[in-house]
Amino acid sequence: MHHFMLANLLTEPVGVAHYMAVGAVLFVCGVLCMALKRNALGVLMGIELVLNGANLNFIAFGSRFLRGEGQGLGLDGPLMALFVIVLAAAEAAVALAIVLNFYNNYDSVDIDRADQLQG
Amino acid sequence: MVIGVARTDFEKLEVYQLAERLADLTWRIALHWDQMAKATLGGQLIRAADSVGANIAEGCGRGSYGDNRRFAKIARGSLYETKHWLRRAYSRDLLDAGQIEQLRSIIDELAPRLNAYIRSIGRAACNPKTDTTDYGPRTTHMSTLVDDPRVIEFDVRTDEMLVNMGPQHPSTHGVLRLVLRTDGEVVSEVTPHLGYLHRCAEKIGENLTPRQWIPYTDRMDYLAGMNMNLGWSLTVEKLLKYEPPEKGRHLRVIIAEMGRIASHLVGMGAYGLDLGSFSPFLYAFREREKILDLFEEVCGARLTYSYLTVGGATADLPRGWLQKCEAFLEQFEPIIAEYHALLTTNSIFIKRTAGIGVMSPEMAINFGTSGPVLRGSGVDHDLRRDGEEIYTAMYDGYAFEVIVEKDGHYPKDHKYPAVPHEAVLGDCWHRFYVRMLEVVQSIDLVRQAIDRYSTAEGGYGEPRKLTEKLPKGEAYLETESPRGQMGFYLVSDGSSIPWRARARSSSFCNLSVTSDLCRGCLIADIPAIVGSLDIVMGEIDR
Amino acid sequence: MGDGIYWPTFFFLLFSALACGFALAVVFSRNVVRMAFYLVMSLASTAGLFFLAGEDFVGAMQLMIYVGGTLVLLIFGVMLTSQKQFVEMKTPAGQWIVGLVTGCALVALLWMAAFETPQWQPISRAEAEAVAVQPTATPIGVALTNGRVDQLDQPDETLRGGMSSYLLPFEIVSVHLLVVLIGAAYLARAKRRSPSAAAPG
Amino acid sequence: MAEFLANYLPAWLAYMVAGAIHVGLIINLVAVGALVFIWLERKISGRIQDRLGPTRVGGKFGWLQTLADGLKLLTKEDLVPGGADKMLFRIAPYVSFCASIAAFLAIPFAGGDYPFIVQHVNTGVFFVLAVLGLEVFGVILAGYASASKWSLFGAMREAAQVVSYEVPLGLCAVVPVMLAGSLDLVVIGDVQQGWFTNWLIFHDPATFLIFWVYFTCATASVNRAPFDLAEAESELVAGFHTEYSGLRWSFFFMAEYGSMFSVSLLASILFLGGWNGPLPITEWLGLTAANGDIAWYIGQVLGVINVIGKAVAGVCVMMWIRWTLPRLRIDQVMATCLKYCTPLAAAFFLGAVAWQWSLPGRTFFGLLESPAELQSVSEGWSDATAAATDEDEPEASEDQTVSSEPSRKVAAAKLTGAAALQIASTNLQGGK
Repeated sequence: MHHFMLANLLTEPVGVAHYMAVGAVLFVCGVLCMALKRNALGVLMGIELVLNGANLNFIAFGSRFLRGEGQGLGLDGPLMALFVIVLAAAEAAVALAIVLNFYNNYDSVDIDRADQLQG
Repeated sequence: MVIGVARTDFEKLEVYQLAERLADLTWRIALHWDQMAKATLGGQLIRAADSVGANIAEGCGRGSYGDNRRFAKIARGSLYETKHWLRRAYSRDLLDAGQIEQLRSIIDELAPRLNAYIRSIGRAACNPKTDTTDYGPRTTHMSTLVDDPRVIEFDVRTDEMLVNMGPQHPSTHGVLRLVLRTDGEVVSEVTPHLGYLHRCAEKIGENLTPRQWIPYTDRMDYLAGMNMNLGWSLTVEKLLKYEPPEKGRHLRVIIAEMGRIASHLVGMGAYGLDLGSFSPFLYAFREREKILDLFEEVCGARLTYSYLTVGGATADLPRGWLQKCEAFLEQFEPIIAEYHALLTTNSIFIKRTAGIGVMSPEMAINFGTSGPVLRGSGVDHDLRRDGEEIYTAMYDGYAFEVIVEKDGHYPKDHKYPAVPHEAVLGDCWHRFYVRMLEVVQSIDLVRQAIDRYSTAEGGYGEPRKLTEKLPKGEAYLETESPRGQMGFYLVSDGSSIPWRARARSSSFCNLSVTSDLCRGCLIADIPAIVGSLDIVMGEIDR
Repeated sequence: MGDGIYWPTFFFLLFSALACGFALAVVFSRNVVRMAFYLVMSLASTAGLFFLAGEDFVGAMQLMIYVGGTLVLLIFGVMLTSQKQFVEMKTPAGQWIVGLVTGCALVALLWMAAFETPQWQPISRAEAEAVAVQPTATPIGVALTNGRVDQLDQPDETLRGGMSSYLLPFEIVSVHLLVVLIGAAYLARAKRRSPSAAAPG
Repeated sequence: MAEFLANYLPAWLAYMVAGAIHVGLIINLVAVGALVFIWLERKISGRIQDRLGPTRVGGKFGWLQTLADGLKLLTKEDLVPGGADKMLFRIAPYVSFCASIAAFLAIPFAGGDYPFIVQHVNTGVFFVLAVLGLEVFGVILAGYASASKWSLFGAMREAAQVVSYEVPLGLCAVVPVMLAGSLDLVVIGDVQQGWFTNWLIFHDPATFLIFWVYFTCATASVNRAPFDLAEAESELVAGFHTEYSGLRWSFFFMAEYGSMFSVSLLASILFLGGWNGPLPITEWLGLTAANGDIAWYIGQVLGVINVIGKAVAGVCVMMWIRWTLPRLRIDQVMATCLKYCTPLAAAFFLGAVAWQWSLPGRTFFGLLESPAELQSVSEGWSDATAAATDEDEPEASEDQTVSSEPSRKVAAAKLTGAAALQIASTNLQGGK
């Protein structure tokens, strides 16, 4: 690993890599939620975290403060982030609808019981 | 792949197990009934209960989802039929509390599960796996004994909740307790519970002489103590066959109508409070305070007067009182327009009250409601005109029209705000409106009475002695108190102390409509409806 | 001032610690309502990181839509389905171990990748301080309708033309949202309880 | 401020002190504001109801009544119900309070080149609305964590209501943004300088009408009567704060009064000229930066008084409404939002667009020319966009900037911070 990871923290600006590191933590937390939670809503929250981690990367690459003038993605970064946010909101609504329907039919939000499609 | 329907075993289905339990339980219950009940109700009940499980099983054995669903629906039909027979059994007193509880718990669990099962067929087929984990009984799903078509079912199913509104609640007017069964904001059932203010007033009445019991009548409808005094006094006078002198008669009209104004002012102000409008409450109390000042001058008390009494009143009106009273009326009358502006014709107020809690005239009569609640439904009945002779004699020669909507309009003796087009006869708005108009009418009556009183000759009446023996016999008299028909019943065995003293309260009957009026409304409508009935718990519990 | 504290970094550390901490709390919390709360906190801290990266608009968007809209939706869901047995659901220990090992490995990998790439190193402090503060909403608004302000100096004419605007995706997202809105309304529609199909058993 | 302090202190300390001072000022503003507003509410309600209100504590007008109440609340027992989720129950009031305070971060109290503002955010309107929307979380958490059915009802109502009302509220706030061409509250305030005829509420009939829609929605979004369903005392006992006592309860109250104040501040900046008085008095008296720092400072303080005065007036109107009207029912509140406020806001938004298009460069319902000062500020910008005459939608600055090649270049140059005001004022005049 390079020296800049922790060396001059507090006196030097952070870079894209630092944002990506935070994004990675959020992403992995989200994945873990999706994998480990039995509650369908927990899984939904995991998805939100994953999207959020990805968003952080878009922002980092688009920011002029992290990569310098003209180096980054420019406006693509924030715009992609915006689309992700908007779609995440839509996705949450749809996923919640699925969860509620599942709950209506099965009296449960335990996704381990949503196994009708397995052979 | 699709799960083979045929290979699933219905015994593992939880709905089936519940249905079995239900069938066996009904069998055991019906076994102990008498021959008549067995032959009529029992057979039907057991057949219906058995058919629930039978149809589930039969559906499971069929080859297709369509068949299965059809039979599951038949099972649901049978379940509803079972409910019907259970209701009959309940109404014919064939079930005891423990059995009801047992049945209720099974049906409460079975009904939603069966619904879920029907919905899952095709998606889940008959897969017992979807239904084997027992999470225990769910809170409460649907009311077992009350199935109301007005209850709205959403695709997003929510759980029902039992909520205790009261006895400590800002808008239950004292210590009323309402148990609400709600689904979200929608109320499916309201059960009023009474007794939190019970003080054995009637029993006490059997240990005191009639005049000594007067203070206890004050504490029944404590917002209209004068009218309560009057009711009891007239009842005793009816037994005594006593007729007060003319001056006393007009005095009573003045006091009773002033009491009506004071009481309706509270009703109006508190109703504003129920709907979230605080200021009219204080405006109403400001005016009421002036009436209480007048009463204080008359009898020394502001709330529990014990002024009107058997034989007349405890004292004559003080000198100069009539002028003060007239001055008050002069000042008060124009203010009513403000109340109309703040409440009656306020568009939010109309939105909250018009079309809410509509009570048809038949229903109002069937429930025995009275007073403004009855007249708000368009029933032309007022004891001041339609009551017994001994009471109506008091208002003899007075010009007044009963405040009720007749031929599509209210009396036109004054200028009243127009009835909004949203309002339906018998809704909260009309009950409130009737009260407001009665205030104006009472002002008129007081004015007439003041004129008569000041020209009348003779004394104001003579209070009876405490120990005076009552003639043997009984008397019952109803008077028009501000809240409606207030009846007192008195049985005497010839001693000075009544053998029985009973009160028939108007608020009690008026309150009894709540569970019918409130079904299917929103939580916010509960204070609106209960407030429009203008109940006083002291009178209900006595 | 050369080696004084660089405040954006300080706040970066603060917000990233909050974001990561609450994200971990989401993973390790068993109570679903608390999970929702931690998620709110994590998302709000991420919005703070967006502000720090100079993207106020996206940050405000994140607060408004993500934290405001999505989470309220989620909490609705939580409450609609919150019965005792669902509020806390346990995951078997075996899954935890496998999950955590995989997760840690993934984090390590991603961190390695992030920090090993020279282009993703931080710029110097002087450079960072020289970056002018610019409005963020206007360029985004322009990009969503007409063209890309940041590509005006693009020497390649064809490239500049190709990157002219996000109008089409913007419209697609609008239609998408409309569809979701209708879908949600359809989901929450009320129907009267149908009279029971009572057939003699 | 940090730069100023850095002359005397080490840089890190200077930043910290500056930060602490700002935070302290905001907290004081909210807390003292709440104290004053609660007192004011009592006085106003008292006067409305023919009473005197508080009269004893602290002298003739009961100045210190709220403080005395605050002391009482401090000493009350901090109860947590047995069945409650204790952690969430304890934290919920702070969530509400923090959201309410955070909104003040981006609200300017005086404009100009050096606005009185904690953090100049160039998407100020959006930021404030977003942060205010977070207040609902505290309420939801409180409602859920209280383990009381009344609280849960209150929380669900609040969630449904506040989330719905954000839509029309946002639509209303977009109109001044469009007219000023910026999301920056400082810019929006500054374009309204001069006579009251320049206030955006008087810009055209649509803005005049949409102000009332905004005020209605703002009242609803901060849960004030007739929309105070989350704490409807006649139905839900006390709604989401039924189970709260003492200091935690008072945090909810401070949050409520804080957000009342901030939506009123927003109204005064977006529609009512912000720190610009009805008459350009500061200009007449020469209280501008041109006449030295002291003059400028006095001018700014006058601006602060102006904006706070308007906001307090807004808060008083909310109180007046509260003590006059009955409460709506939840379905009626939602119907008001979805059936009336949202379509009205959208229609007035289109109306403002149409007005701006047909009568560019005019203010006060199109009766007056925009003042010369504002036009001169924007001359450079007008030149740049002169080429852009074949526009489809001339009202939006974005569209004008990049329609043709030469103007694109200039646009890019202009899009830096200082030019925002120019864009804005051009825009106010229609830009042609």
